[in-house]
Formats: sequence, structure tokens, C-alpha cells
Amino acid sequence: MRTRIVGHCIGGIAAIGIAASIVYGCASAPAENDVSERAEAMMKSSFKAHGQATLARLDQDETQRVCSEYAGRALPPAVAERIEKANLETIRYPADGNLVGDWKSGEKIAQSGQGFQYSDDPKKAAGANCYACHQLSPKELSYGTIGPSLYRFGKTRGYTDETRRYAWQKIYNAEAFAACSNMPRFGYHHILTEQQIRDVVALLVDPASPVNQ
Amino acid sequence: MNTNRRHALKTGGALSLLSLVAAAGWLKPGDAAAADAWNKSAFETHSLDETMKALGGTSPVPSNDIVFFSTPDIAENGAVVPVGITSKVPQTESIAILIEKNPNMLAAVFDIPPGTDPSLTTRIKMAQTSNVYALVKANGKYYATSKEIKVTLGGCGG
Amino acid sequence: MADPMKIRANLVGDSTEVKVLMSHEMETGQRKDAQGKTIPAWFIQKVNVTHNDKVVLAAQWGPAVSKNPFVSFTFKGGARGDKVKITWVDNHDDSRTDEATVA
Amino acid sequence: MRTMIRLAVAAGAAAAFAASIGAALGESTADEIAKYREALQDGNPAELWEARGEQMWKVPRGPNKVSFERCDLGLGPGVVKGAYAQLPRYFPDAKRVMDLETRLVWCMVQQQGMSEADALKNTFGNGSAKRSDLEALAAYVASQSQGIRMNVALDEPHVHDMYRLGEKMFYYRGGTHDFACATCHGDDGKRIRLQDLPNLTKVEGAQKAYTTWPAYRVSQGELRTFQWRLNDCFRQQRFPELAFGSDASIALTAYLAGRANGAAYAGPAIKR
Repeated sequence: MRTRIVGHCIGGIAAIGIAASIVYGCASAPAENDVSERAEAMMKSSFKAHGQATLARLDQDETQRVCSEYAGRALPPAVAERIEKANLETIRYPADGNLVGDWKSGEKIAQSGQGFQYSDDPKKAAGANCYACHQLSPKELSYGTIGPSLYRFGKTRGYTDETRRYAWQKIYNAEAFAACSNMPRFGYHHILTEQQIRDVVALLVDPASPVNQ
Repeated sequence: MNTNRRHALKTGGALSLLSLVAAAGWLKPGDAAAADAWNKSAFETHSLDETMKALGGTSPVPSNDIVFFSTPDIAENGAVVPVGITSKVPQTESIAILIEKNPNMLAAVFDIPPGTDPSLTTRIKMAQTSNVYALVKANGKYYATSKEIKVTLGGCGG
Repeated sequence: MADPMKIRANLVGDSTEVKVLMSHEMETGQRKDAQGKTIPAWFIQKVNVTHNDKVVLAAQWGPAVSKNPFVSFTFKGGARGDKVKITWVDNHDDSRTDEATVA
Repeated sequence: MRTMIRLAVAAGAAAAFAASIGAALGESTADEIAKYREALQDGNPAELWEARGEQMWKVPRGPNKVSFERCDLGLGPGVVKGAYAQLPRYFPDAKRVMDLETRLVWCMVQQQGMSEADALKNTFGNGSAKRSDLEALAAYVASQSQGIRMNVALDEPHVHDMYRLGEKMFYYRGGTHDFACATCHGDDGKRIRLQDLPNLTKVEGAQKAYTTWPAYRVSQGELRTFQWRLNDCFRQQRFPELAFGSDASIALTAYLAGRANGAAYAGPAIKR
């Protein structure tokens, strides 16, 4: 059907024939599900594995799949509840029960965006890049606003076991509290180690942390 | 050491770099810099010690007649920081830009011949948040002003 | 060979406003490549601007001037059709001269 | 140094930015960042790429010694004026929807006789040792649409289909961080660190963002095209690498360019 298609040969992409022939075969108003399936097939043939970022990264878990489907629209309450429940069940706690580490180390983790990009060294510890989306220590002017300000997180909520536990859970798996949250699931996806999560919790809940000044 | 350095800079130590530069024979009145050899030693000054050693000439006089324009207080990226400097000091002969916390302090020197407005813009690199000095030579004397420019972190991979 | 500069010279009242963009790496000598090897310094050291053979700006630069440098300034005089000539020389002794007509 | 349009867009963007973050950051920081951006507008090194691209356009190239003056970007062989504002589009000769960069590669291979490997050498340039012809050509072609309204043919069935697939991709969450394009670009008035994020789900957001690419990135000292923009977004999303000119890259471009329809093209811009 098609002769030579430059783009498809780029970057050694093979097996485009299937996806592409579907693309051009069904140009007239295909069903919504069909578009989703074709988009997924198109992505799988258009991305190439690069270092640690293999094609498996395109495989969605149930939460990712459902959140993609709703495309930014509000979820029906039952669906949201189901996602939150399933994610809450994934949360693990340290065997020694200690949820709070060192806020100084937590600040470094909050500043660093290194990790899991194909351009990153997989041997180096990943950061959480909290400042990309949240205000934390008032000393850092360069913070994002995708998430709420966490300035005085501990001070506002009280330095209680409940606050510490909530901070742990939220960092571990934010989808447990807000289905389709924009926040990465740092524990669930093993982005941060147990100790790193403790340190970020400390940044939020330690009365001595700059976040609570 | 650090405290000393900071103190010295605030009291005009950094500005005396220009004295060093002047002592090295650079910025001779009426000379076109491009006609001279590139002044290696001036551009390789990177510690206060070096500057202190060369303290021979007079330190520049702080001047309100030197004004930064189109120069933001905060740079979104340190690789390109726009700087504009105007000198209202009569008989301005040259304008130099110095960045306190760069590996080498001196960034650029512009000789301003008669007939050219003592006002220009360019772009410099800043390794980190730092004081930036605008140094002016006029009628054989040195004048300076400074401002702090903050360099911010950006991006998602940062 | 280095790319041409982009020069604009415009008459504004009784003065000529010059704006120039130069194509140059302005490598500091402080950066390292992926293998950890220092990338050698490579930067413009001298710039000379003339109007009808009279120097209107002369500069010496270190590597802290940004990559693809930009300079703007104004000199008194100039007339439409006059030539503004700019030369830069870098630390490899490479150089480039370009000319613009005052508009 | 540029047209009035570009300056007006810059000033507008700066004002909007100042307004959007003023409350959160304190007026002074917002104002200063806006000032920084404004100060960069006068003297955009993108012009150096445009000049090189323009020169390259007219020179016979490749084994066939054919210049781009034979290359049809959709408005006829060699016609550059306004071409970028109508891309991506469906090209019957290639039987494919193509964006500017993909079409340039097609002309290099099909008309100039270059191998694909040669045409795709240095898609993203890196300094003078690794200069990208494609980036220079794209800068030149795009600059020739300044002031012209975006007009991607969304009623053409192939383009329309790519638009719909691109929309799906925009919301596709995946990877270790659960990111989709929409994670960062689905809401108004957000920023990452200090960089404001266009809400690409809204027409105004898509218009403002799309019409300023290609752009000179001061953080890289390079001119970057929209292919690079998408490639680097997915890198930061922790996805695998988006292949240059792949269908997914064109689908997403079609979606965003299509949403920008009606806005005057205002690039190549200068950005952080």
C-alpha cells in the first residue's frame, strides 16, 4: 500500500506496517476504544529503548490505564474510590516502624531531579524533585506550583504520629488519597529507598526543618 | 578565609582588581583594546589574593553615575544573563564587567572612543548567584557600581 | 570557517545604533565532556568595530561572555549607506570580519 | 531587532507570566523573571541558524545535486513563505502525514539522493563540532511564517486521525513516574520550578506554546525544533526515547499544531 516512508525507517523502527496500515485504513471516525488501542500501538512502534528506559515503561498498570482514559476529566466517585483503595493497599512501612529520618538529607533529595531518565546514571541515587512542583523551604525561590505549597507542613498539621504517617503514605503512594494525582508514587515504583522516604518525611514533619520555620 | 574574603569585597577589594588591570598596562587612554594583545593576566584573576598582591593603584570610587539597565535581578538561566551598563561619568573611556563568584572575575572590557555613547548591552555567563560589578574608567580614574544577580535553578530534570 | 555575524546598524536621530550577534562557542575551558575530559577553552578575545575606518568600539573578552555573543551600542553620527565593519579574533587565532550598511 | 509581532508576543507573555505567579512568588521575583525574558528578546541567536538555513536552502545538495528549491512543503516546490503555518499536513507523494522536519528529511532522501543515515545525522546539534543542518533549515523555514496564522488542515481525514491519536498520547500516563503530557500541561497558571507551563489543553495555551517553536534555548546555546521539544519532554517523563520523525511524534505535533490554529506564528523565539 505504501511505498517508502522515511520516518518509519528512522531510528531502526521495525514492525510499523501493522500500526500504520490501521492508521490509514480507518480514517473515518473510528470508535473511541479503537483510537486508544491504535494510539498505544503507535507509541510502542515510535519509541525506542534507551538505556534504563526500556519499552516496558510504556506498559500501563491499571491506575495509569484508567487515569489516561479519563483524560483530565473528573472520575466517577466509584472509580476514584476503587483506585484509591487499590493504591492504599500497596503501601509498605519500615519494619522498625521508624518513619522519620534526617531533614538535611531530605532537603537534598527534594532538590534533586536526577534519576530514571535515560540520560541519568542508574547507579546514582534518584532524587524526588519536590521543588519542581511544591514550595517547601522558604529559602528556595525556585519552586513549582503543580502541587500545593508544603511550607509549614508539620507546623500546620501538628507534630503528631498521624501527620508523620500521612506524610509517609502520601510520598509512598499519592494515588491512595487522590486518584489520578499528578504526583509520582515514590514508594510503589521504588523511585526512593525506604531511608530516602524517611528523610523526605523529616523535611516535612521535623520541627527543626526549614519547612516548618 | 571566607569571611575575610566577603568583608574585603564589600570594602572594595574586588574593585581593586581594576587597579591590577590598570597596573598591567591595560586600558591605556585612547587605546583601542583590540589593537593590543589580549590581556591574559587580567582575565585569569580568580582569587582575591592575586588581586590583593597587585594592590597598588587606587581603588575605584563607588559611583551613582554608573547605572545598570535591562539587567534583571534574577536570571532564569546563568548561561545567558543580559547586562546593560550606562556611564554618566564625564569622559568615560572604558566599561568593564566583573563577576565576583565566577572562576575568573573579569568578563569583558569595552573601550569607548570619543563619539561613542558610554552605554552598551551584552550577555554574560554566571556560575552562581553573585555580585556583578560595572567598572568605568574616566579621565584616568576608576569608578564602579555593583548589583547582585540571582541565578535560579530550572527545569524538570534538574 | 566561522559563520557570518548578524549585524544591524540603524540610524536613530543623529546616532547609529549597532546590534550584532556572533556565532561562537565561547567555551570556558571549565566544562567536562561525557568522558570526563576537560573541553578546552575556545572563545573570542578581541572585538573591533569601525565606522568609515574609525574605531567606534573595541573590546577584550574572557570566556564568561555568553555563547553566540550579542552586543548593542550607539555612536554619534553615521549616515544611511555608511559601512559598519566588525572583526572578532578568538584564542585559536581564528577571526571573522563582517560588514553592514547603515539603514 | 525583530518584527513588531514578536515583540508584542514577548511583552504579552511577560505580562501574563508576571500576573500568573505574582501572587505566589511575590511581585518582585515575577517581575524580575519577566524582565529577564524581555531583555533577551532584543538579539535572538536563532537568527544565526535562520541565516545558515537560508543559505543551505538554495545550494545544490546530495548525490543528485538538487537544492531544496525542488522541495514541496505543501505549497508547491520551493515555496517557503507560510509553509510552516500549515504543517503537519498529508503528503500524497509520501502517503503520510508529515511535520516540517520529517518532510525536509524526505526531500533530502527522495530528491537529493542522500541516504537516510546521512539525512538524519545530527538531528539535534551539539556545538560547532556537531552542527545540525535540519535545525538550521527548520529555523529558516519557520521564520518565513512569521505573522502568518496557523492553519493546519484538521478537516483532511489523515491529519484529523493523527490529531485524535495525538490527543490520546497527550493523556497517556506511563513509566516510573506516572507522567503524561497532561501532568504538567493540563492546568492553568502552573509552573515547574520557575518556568511557567502552558496549559496545552486550552486553545490559548497551545497557541502561545506552539507558535514560538523552533526556539533558541539559552540553557543549551542551541536552536531547537518541535521534534526536539517532544523528544526532551518524554525524556523527562522517564519514557523511552521518542524516535525522530516517528508517527507518534507527528501525531502529537498534529494535535498541538492543530490546537494552535488561528494564532499568528511568532517564532523562532528565544527561551530559557
